[in-house]
Amino acid sequence: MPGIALIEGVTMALAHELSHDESVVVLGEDVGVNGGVFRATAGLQQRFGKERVMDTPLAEGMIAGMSVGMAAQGMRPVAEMQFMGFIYPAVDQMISHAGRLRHRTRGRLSCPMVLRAPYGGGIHAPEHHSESTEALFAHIPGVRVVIPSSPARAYGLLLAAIRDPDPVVFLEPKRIYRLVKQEVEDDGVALPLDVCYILREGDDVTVVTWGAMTHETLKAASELESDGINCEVIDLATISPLDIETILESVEKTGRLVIVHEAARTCGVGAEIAAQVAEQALYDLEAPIQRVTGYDTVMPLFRLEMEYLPSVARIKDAVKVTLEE
Amino acid sequence: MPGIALIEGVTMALAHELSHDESVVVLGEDVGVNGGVFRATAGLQQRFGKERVMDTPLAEGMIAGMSVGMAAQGMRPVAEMQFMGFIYPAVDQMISHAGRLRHRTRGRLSCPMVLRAPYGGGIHAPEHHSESTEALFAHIPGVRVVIPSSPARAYGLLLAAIRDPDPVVFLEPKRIYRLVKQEVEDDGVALPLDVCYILREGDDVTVVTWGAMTHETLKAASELESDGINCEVIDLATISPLDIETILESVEKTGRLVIVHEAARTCGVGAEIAAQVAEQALYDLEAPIQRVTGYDTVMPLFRLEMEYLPSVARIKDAVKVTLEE
Amino acid sequence: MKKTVAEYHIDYLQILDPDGNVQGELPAFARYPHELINLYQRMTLTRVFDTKAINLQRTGKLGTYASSLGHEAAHVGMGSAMHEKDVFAPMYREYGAQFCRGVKMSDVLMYWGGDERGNNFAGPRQDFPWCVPIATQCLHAAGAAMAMKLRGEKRCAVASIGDGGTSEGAFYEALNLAGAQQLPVVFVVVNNKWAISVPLHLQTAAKTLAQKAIAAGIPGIQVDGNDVIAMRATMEAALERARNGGGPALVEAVTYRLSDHTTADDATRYRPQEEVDEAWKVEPLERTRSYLISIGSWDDGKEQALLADCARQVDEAVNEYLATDRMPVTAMFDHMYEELPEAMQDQRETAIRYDRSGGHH
Amino acid sequence: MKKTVAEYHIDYLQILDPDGNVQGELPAFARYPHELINLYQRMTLTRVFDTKAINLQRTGKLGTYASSLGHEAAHVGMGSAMHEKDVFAPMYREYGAQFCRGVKMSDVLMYWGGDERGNNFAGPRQDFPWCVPIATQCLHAAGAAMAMKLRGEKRCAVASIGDGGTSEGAFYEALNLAGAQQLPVVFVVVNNKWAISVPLHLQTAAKTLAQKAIAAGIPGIQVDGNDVIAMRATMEAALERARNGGGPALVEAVTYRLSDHTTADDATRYRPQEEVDEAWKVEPLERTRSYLISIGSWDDGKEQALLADCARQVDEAVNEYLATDRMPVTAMFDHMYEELPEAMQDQRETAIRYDRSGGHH
Ligand SMILES: Cc1ncc(C[n+]2csc(CCOP(=O)(O)OP(=O)(O)O)c2C)c(N)n1
Ligand SMILES: Cc1ncc(C[n+]2csc(CCOP(=O)(O)OP(=O)(O)O)c2C)c(N)n1
Ligand SMILES: [Mg+2]
Ligand SMILES: [Mg+2]
Repeated sequence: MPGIALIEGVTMALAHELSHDESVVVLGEDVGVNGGVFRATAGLQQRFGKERVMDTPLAEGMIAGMSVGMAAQGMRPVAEMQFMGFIYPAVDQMISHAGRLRHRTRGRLSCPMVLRAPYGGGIHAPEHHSESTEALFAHIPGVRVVIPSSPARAYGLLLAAIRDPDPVVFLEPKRIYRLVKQEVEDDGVALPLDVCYILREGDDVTVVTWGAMTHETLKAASELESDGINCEVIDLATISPLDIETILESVEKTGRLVIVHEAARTCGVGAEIAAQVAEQALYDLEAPIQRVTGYDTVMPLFRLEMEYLPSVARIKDAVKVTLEE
Repeated sequence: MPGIALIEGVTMALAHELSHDESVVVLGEDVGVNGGVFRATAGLQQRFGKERVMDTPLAEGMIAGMSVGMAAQGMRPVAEMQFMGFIYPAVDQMISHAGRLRHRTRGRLSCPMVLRAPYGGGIHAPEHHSESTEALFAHIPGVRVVIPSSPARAYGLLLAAIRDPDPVVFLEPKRIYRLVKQEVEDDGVALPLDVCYILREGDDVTVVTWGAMTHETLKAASELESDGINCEVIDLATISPLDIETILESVEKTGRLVIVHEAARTCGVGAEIAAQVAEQALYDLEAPIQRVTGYDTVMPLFRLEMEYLPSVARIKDAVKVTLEE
Repeated sequence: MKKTVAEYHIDYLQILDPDGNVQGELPAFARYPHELINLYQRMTLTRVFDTKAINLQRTGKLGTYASSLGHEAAHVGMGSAMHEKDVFAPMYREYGAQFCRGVKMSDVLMYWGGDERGNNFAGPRQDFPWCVPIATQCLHAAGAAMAMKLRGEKRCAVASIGDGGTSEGAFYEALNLAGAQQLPVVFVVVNNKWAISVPLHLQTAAKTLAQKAIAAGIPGIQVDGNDVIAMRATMEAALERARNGGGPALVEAVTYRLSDHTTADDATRYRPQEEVDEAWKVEPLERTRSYLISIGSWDDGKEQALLADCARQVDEAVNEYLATDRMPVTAMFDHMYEELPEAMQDQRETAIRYDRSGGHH
Repeated sequence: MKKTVAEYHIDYLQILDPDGNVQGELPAFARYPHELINLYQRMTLTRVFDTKAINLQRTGKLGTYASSLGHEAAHVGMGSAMHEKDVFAPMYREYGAQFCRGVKMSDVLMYWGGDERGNNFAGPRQDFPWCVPIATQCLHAAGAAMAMKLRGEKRCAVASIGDGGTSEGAFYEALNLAGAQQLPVVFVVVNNKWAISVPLHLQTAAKTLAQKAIAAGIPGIQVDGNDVIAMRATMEAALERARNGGGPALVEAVTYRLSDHTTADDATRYRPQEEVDEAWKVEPLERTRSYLISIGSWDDGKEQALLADCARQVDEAVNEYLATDRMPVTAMFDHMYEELPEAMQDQRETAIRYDRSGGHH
């Protein structure tokens, strides 16, 4: 079995669900013949037809809103936002409807939709194409936010997201869409949502991260190993709701916490993790928490984007700082 | 001089700027003849005419986008969103344009606009009328978020927001629009942005809050005083960028921190404050930080809204918990 | 060289004029008096309910309430034309349409009384709940219609929206999608001339709201929204067409908001009384009654009996509403997700601990 | 009874047909050969620049680039009709229009080369920068026009948008606002038949995009967007009208995207080559050249000289671009606010500390 890349994990999950659940429909801009601008839906329209894999008019609010309507009718729309930078017209539908349809109708209607979007920097893309604003969605009640960081998790978590009876924002770290290949069986087995994945065990410092930053973090961790520092690297995977238990257990062991994300720092998801650890495990902490994040600036155009994104060097230094205390 | 209410502070500031700066224009839904659904713009159109105080078509994205366009032309639009629950169509313009126009043109164009919205619960309003989602805006680079909690601060901070050369989201706690009256001179003196206001000094516990929750918090603080507990109550006032120095100084003194906000807990602004204190003042903390917040649920319809909103009892208990350690 | 490449026109339909005279030919259903009586009864019930709801609000027994006064023909015309299996995505004041579909008066009261259970219609289980964020419901209707189309069902969706709502981008997006995909959906613009305090001419330069359909390449028609016969006939035709693969349509119902915007509004601040007086002259109930009387199908006795019956039904609904305890605090957490995430259990416990009702609802 | 209450039609204007023959009467400006030569030169420069930019991208010296191949007449027609004091809110490929306004070729390269300084036009200081979030620029143009109207200035704003962009709500909102407030703004829909891989018929059921204007109650006209004379004439008329209080307009320029969507796209995946071949037969440059030759104003020598001159100008721009060092890391913080908030100073220091260029740009 040849390995597949993260983006192929996405395609495989979509194909699997399209095959096995006729209520699943894939829709979005350019997802049809073109197979998506990143090719995440490559071949799907050819295989499942224009009604199951549908090119929509160009309007993200519309895509989200029609998905709510379809989901309320019992379908499982999996809608693509071409880039996270274009997801904002969909915010209204997500916060005003998707996240509350079940609640406000006391369970009469529900909204099993998935909103997929490639996100994050590092591929020298044009303006507005390198955004990481998962925190905005993590603050929306009733909406899950899920981010895979490997081909297997792309496959397993997307299956889970599509099958989840509630709305999921599924963000795909495009910088690692094709970074590594991994053998993933197309067995239709979903991975659990709402839990972190421990990517590497260690007992000196806990490093929590997600998306493309898992790779920078793992690189930092392996470099730190030569300095005799053992990092426990945790992939958050489900950004909201947060599996704080896994993180607390790890911090209880290590006494030190570094959080790495590429989104802007202020009110990023890192703040929530830091806050919960400070609230619930203050006495476990042997050093102040460190956040290694994007800056509170606009994501710059690509000549400077690598300066914006957390680097291995920054992550390593942050880990070391926590150990200096 | 008779006292004025918070909402009258808003009106007075708008009138003052309309009188003194001809680039200021007030616009929004029903802000004209009707003077706004809360009467924040009452009398302004009559006084300044239909071109300066303008009823727009019903479209929040449009209002934000046209404000960006006007601001780029050197005007100072002060746009009203009728309720914060209807602000979401404006998110795209705020994040994609308002917050970055200056940056992406290297200072060639700028965006001195204000987006005003009444926000928060507690007045038995219909669905979608009781939202507190300031955290979404606090995560947007280049956009200031300001919340007044008294008539004087409504006046002084709104003057500052209008005069600020960059975009400001100005959120008005409608629950206290008319709660107290205060003498405020119409002297055109702005209050500083980007700083907290200490509403009450104390050395046992620091309680940080903003908006309508300042009142619940002050009530809690005065009740706690009878128990011999002295709270220092800090009004955040500018939600973003954060004046963490004032908070750190206070925590250095008290060793204890309670954060109170009515927004949902996860990824709320309280998380950012807690994170920064945990990072920068870990060793000052004598007890875990407590957050007293709205729940990660939809803001319920009004029969239950008081159950959702932090109560004096919850605030008092949180303060006491920090003192038990 | 200039040449004309496309031509459009907008028609206006009125059958029952303000004096109750029939203009042109009656549609089939309207030739049966009992059908018209049924519509008249529904309109009357809606109005009696409306008066009562406003009273409840004034006496502190209901929250802010959006009156439907004057919209009865538009609403009942639309609702009565729908089939049970169709799906309705309303805004917030189309009670007349919703009652036709089985929504209960007590649901309306629960909703405006601050209780989510008002949205849990026992009746039309698939209808969308009231929708306050203006225009967003149009996309839901289009999405529901897309589901129907994909499944090959002979049903359709209906969304209603106000004149003010036609300024929102979501409205056009829905229309355009419906056209591009030829969805079985009908959009009804209830043009009551005002969006709170904003008159139509500040909202748009379009001469009619029906012509907004032209932008989407779909049929648009303007109807006298105070004429329940024209309204019902137009809707029936549009719905039948949609159900049978004929594609979407836009119906503009021209009516007038005779009341304040909601009970929280005071329209005298921005609207001349003369305009309201003029609008009363063309309101929907009287013309229907006149016509029914003219064909010998209605009289004072029937009117009195109807009013009494409506009052009784409304009272029952009010009593049901007033007798309903508030939900327990845990209701905030119920239905947030199919299953409450572990991460929220703590919060639920906090809510129980601080229950201000002390557990008594 | 049905009556027609509104009637509309959409005209299509073509003056120079694909063979370079004049249809109907020439507008005033087009009677001066030097004016037409000027337009032809601008179109040619734009195309030469385009070819070069694509090469730069292919050789790793430029990021993703959006070609303007085939749009030259639409863009130059629009840009040349504007006055300096007007304001342009472009999308991302209207170089032909922007060069008319003083934007430099090196600005375009800087922008697609990943450097914000490309947006800092030395030329049209008040023009909006390139706008990637589709349709949002329409509201900026409307807002700028509102500022002009309020100040009583005799200027106007122009926004351009693609066929795909007309599906976004923001587009309709801008049109509707412009109509309601009679703003001095002209919207140009550059209909190049494709939105990346999505053909027009999946985008909308509207027969023309010009008719979207009807929804807003403003004039709409369709123009042969490959005919620079028709384009320029239509824009001049619309702009003049707007500047003089006549209100907004919508111009649909029918053209074709002869290139891939951007250099990141491969149009052969979704578009038949025959369609592209057909489109080449009606492209804008050749017909203009044919006409100029037919009136004796152009010849091979002039063509060669022009191409050489264009190549020289483009090379200069490329050199200027390639010679520009990246900005220092602190540039991320510059211009975030007029003054950097205290709260961000730390972050700025971190960025300096971790500067991957080691301070060398
Ligand atoms: C997106 C949004 N913006 C603003 C509001 C506040 N609001 C409620 S009703 C209304 C006016 C609606 O007018 P119209 O669409 O004509 O409907 P009508 O109330 O007249 O039936 C406004 C502005 C809202 N509910 N949603
Ligand atoms: C809001 C938004 N959604 C999606 C995109 C991604 N995108 C870039 S160009 C494009 C197609 C635009 O087509 P059209 O409007 O016809 O303009 P053209 O590129 O053909 O000139 C899309 C979908 C975007 N830039 N902005
Ligand atoms: Mg209305
Ligand atoms: Mg196009």
